[in-house]
Amino acid sequence: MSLQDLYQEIILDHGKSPRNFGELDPYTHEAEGFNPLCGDQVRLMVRIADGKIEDLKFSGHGCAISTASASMMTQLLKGKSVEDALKLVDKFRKAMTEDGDHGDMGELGCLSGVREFPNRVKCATLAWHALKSAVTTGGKVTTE
Amino acid sequence: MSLQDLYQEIILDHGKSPRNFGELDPYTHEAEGFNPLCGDQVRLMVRIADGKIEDLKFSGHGCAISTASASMMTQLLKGKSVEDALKLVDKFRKAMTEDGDHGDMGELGCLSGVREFPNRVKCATLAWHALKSAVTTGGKVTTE
Amino acid sequence: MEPGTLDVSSTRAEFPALHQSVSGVPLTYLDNAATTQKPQSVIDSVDEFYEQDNANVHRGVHQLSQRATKAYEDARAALANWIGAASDAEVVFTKGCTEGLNLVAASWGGSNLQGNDTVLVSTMEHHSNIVPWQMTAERTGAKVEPIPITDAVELDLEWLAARLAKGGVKAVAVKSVCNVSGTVNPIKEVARLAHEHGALIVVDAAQGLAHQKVSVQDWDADFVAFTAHKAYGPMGIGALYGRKALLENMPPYQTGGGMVRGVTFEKTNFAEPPERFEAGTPNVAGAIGFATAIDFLERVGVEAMARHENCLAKLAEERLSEIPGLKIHGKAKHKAGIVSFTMTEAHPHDVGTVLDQYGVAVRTGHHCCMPLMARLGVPATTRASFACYNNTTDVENLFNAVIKVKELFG
Amino acid sequence: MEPGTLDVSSTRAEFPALHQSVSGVPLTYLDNAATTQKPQSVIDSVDEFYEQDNANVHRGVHQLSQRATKAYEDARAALANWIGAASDAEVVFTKGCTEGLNLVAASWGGSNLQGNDTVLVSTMEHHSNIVPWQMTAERTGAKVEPIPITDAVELDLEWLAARLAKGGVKAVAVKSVCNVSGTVNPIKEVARLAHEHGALIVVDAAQGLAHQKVSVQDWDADFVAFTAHKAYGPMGIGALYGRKALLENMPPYQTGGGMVRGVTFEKTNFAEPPERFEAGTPNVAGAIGFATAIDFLERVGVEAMARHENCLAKLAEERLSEIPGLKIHGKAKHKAGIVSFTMTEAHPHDVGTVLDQYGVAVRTGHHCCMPLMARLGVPATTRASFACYNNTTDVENLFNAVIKVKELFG
Ligand SMILES: Cc1ncc(COP(=O)(O)O)c(C=O)c1O
Ligand SMILES: Cc1ncc(COP(=O)(O)O)c(C=O)c1O
Repeated sequence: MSLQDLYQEIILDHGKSPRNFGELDPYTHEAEGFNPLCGDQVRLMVRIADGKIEDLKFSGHGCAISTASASMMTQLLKGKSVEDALKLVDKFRKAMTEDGDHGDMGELGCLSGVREFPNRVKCATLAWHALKSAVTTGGKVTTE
Repeated sequence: MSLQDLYQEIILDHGKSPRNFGELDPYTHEAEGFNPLCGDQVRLMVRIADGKIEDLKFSGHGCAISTASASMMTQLLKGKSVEDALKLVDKFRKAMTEDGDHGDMGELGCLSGVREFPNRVKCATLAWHALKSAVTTGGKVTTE
Repeated sequence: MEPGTLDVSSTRAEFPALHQSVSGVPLTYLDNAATTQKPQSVIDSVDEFYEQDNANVHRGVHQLSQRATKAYEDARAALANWIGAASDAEVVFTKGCTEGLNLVAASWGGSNLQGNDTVLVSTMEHHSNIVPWQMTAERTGAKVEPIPITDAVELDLEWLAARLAKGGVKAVAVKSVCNVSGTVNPIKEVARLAHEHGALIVVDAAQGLAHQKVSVQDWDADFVAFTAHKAYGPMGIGALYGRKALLENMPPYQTGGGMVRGVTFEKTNFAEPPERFEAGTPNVAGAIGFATAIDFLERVGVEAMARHENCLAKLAEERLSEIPGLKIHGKAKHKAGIVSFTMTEAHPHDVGTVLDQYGVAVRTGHHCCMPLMARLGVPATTRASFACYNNTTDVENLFNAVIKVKELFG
Repeated sequence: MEPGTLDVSSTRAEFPALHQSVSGVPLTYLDNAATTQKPQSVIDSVDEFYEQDNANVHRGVHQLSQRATKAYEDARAALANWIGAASDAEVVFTKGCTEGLNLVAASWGGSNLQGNDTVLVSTMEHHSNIVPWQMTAERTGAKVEPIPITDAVELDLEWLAARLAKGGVKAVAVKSVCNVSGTVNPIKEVARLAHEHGALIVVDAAQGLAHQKVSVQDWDADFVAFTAHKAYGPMGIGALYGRKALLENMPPYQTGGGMVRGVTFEKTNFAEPPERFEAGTPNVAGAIGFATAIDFLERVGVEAMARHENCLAKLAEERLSEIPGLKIHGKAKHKAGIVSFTMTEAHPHDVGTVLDQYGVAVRTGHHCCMPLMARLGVPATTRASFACYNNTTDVENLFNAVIKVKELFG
């Protein structure tokens, strides 16, 4: 496993210039994700209407992996139904933690290198956990 | 070091048939000695008049070494001045714990084998500590 | 042929410390209830950790730390699996059984007991399952009440059932195997009784781990404390099993690194179990050694070990009973391989010294069970306790040395 | 020639774990503040105990137990001597620094603090010297107040003196060496200030043991907590120094076997220190390994080690400072061999991952010092910490790997 596989160009790009970064106003759901071991912190704000994610943004600070993952997630989920979004969360979590073929992950496929760095998996999934928490419980979530 | 050196005939004799064993009435000073690690327990009662140990007895239960040592001590100290008794306590304690020649210890010499069994030293000195405590503080003493 | 179904001589060969002479004769090690010897595999696993993977855990980013973290969590999983826990998160590493029981008494007891509550503690308990409850009682106002035992050193279950029915009991503290009498207590039955009346059961399995196949779920126990060094593992490591729903609602015990989510001078948030209860750098090497000891229990077969040890203990009881004036303490129906006795002629301390001169290592004293000593009416006993590597020669050596005591003091 | 006066290559040869490759390159181990590697002598001393003398202590009557007891007490004496304690009884074995600090906060704090009292805790403290005080404060009503630090990560002594003069302070909690910034705190001066105003000083010497010659009497410290694994010793063992007059008047912390005089269901009496604070079977093997680590510190010379480590840290700071956008945190006048930094381009977690791929093991994160991170205005840092076996090649490997980070993220 090489660093180039982990830090693919697209990850570095999203890490440096995250999309949908900032405060969302107004929003209907929010959650915070915190990884106490590396200090990664993400605040996720989501506006849901008619069971659909109209818009979502995130703020906070984190490593390249967690920032890129959050950034790509927001791009991917904007406009999706909550139901589809939750399915994608599960699919992504599985792709990060379980071996085997996880089908076409689109742009997210560039995060597949993370699986080879087990202690970075929490970084990649932090925003996704937060999203799930936001739309299901609307609460705070910590991933450790 | 052999068992025969530790358990000399005279020790076994005192251990089985301790002298001055029982309750003293009246007494002026008392102390209890307790070795929590083996359960040895000795109660020492002393009658002092004019700075002299008129009589002393002990009760309780203990191993052969602690019983014999207490028994011999009572025989030896009866009639002695408190001052001389305390000197003897120190001399005995030294003889039990420090190497070298400790001069003529009389009958007590038969306890010299204890020095080779370091974890039995507390047994041999239990009653002596109690005596010192009885005549100096009049209190309870635990040797561990 | 040795009793039981173990290959004792090959098992024995795994233990370097057994192959030595003391006082000019081969060692007969019968102080296993105090601590067992360690097989080479346990010693080696600790070495290998220090020589190859040594690092602090807590998900450090570098490879040694990743290996150490994995080894530590694998050890937790191995232990959870061996004791039949429902999840790894129910296993908290401690420094030993004593710490586990202190944790329960302080954290669960401190936050769940009040002035009208009672904790029932069996009269045969080890000080480590008595004094922590007394400390918590002092802090909370709760009461600690002894569960009486029979002359055979068995729990008085009728009394227990009646007392539980009277109400007010919040916990029942018992050992699974008695370190003095060898009694194997009916934990499942005690748990059933306790639960029937809304009380928890706190099990001291310090002796249980090496002498019985523990299943916390089969027992239906709420807390179970273990220590590695009495089951072929290293010193300085143990574990506490706690039912998930209980652990989740308990405040932390010790605090510091590794068990927090966030710390400010205003407010500190704690992690989930098991981390919540593991403050500071864990004893990773110890946990690895513990897991290797579990491997050993599994490989040799703890049930075969128990059968073998029981045979030896029975044999020892038979032989020793031939000696006039010698009394065996503890005649429970279910016993593990532990034999305690007293002699009219000689105090246990003297017995121990004589036995030692014949190379026979036993423990003498109150075995940290003073209330049990008081109940038995003795200040101390001499205790021979058997492990998987002991054999009939050890029993004969014990018998012959006790005969020497008889000769010397008789 | 290496900086300092150590024979680094021969010292290095004593550490088996250093001689391995990770990610296909030789290991550069710079995570020593998390845990140091262990010299062969420490590993061997633990093995020898298990292979020859393994037994429980507490003055068992047989020879193995006598040997184990002696080895354990000899280890206590060696440590007492090394740290300059007035008596062996002032040294309590613990499982680590965290436990020692918990013991002080719970036992001394729990019985000496009240509603109007304040404990001053420095802003640079490790969670293990913060959270236990918060817990005690919660129980007693006392307050925990942070001691501010300067931008250079030094104690604000003026503030401290002024705050002490205001009154109400019962204890001052500080670390002797900071595990993030390397700051060496003026313990003697803090002790003098504290004592002048009737407060005690509680020192966290987790990092101190390996990086400075500790003398508790010269410091005039009241409590000092140590951990073996950060000073070449095994995991799962540490020690708490406590002034005799203080320990003697403190209630026990954990309870169980070995720390009592007498137990009945009515009343329990406790032993004198240090036994009073050592409940349960002690980690004898750990204590022996700890003493062997002390031997190592003495043999190699802890002051020479400190000089050597400081040279390496200075060199590392110089080299790293050449890199634009890299910031070193902690510019104290007196520093030990620890360097923390952040980079504008890359988060510490990414830095750590890249460094690991070049075989360089560092720690990234908050280092259990979240209040210090908040003070520095960073969520985390990357920390390189040096030990006696590190050399200038290690510094170069670190530098080159950081350059790779720069290249990848710059
Ligand atoms: C300054 C400081 N204090 C306390 C500790 C805690 O030590 P331990 O985890 O060994 O209990 C550490 C290390 O983690 C430390 O660096
Ligand atoms: C029945 C029982 N409980 C508890 C303990 C305490 O275990 P540890 O000393 O390992 O904490 C022991 C052993 O000493 C024991 O035999």
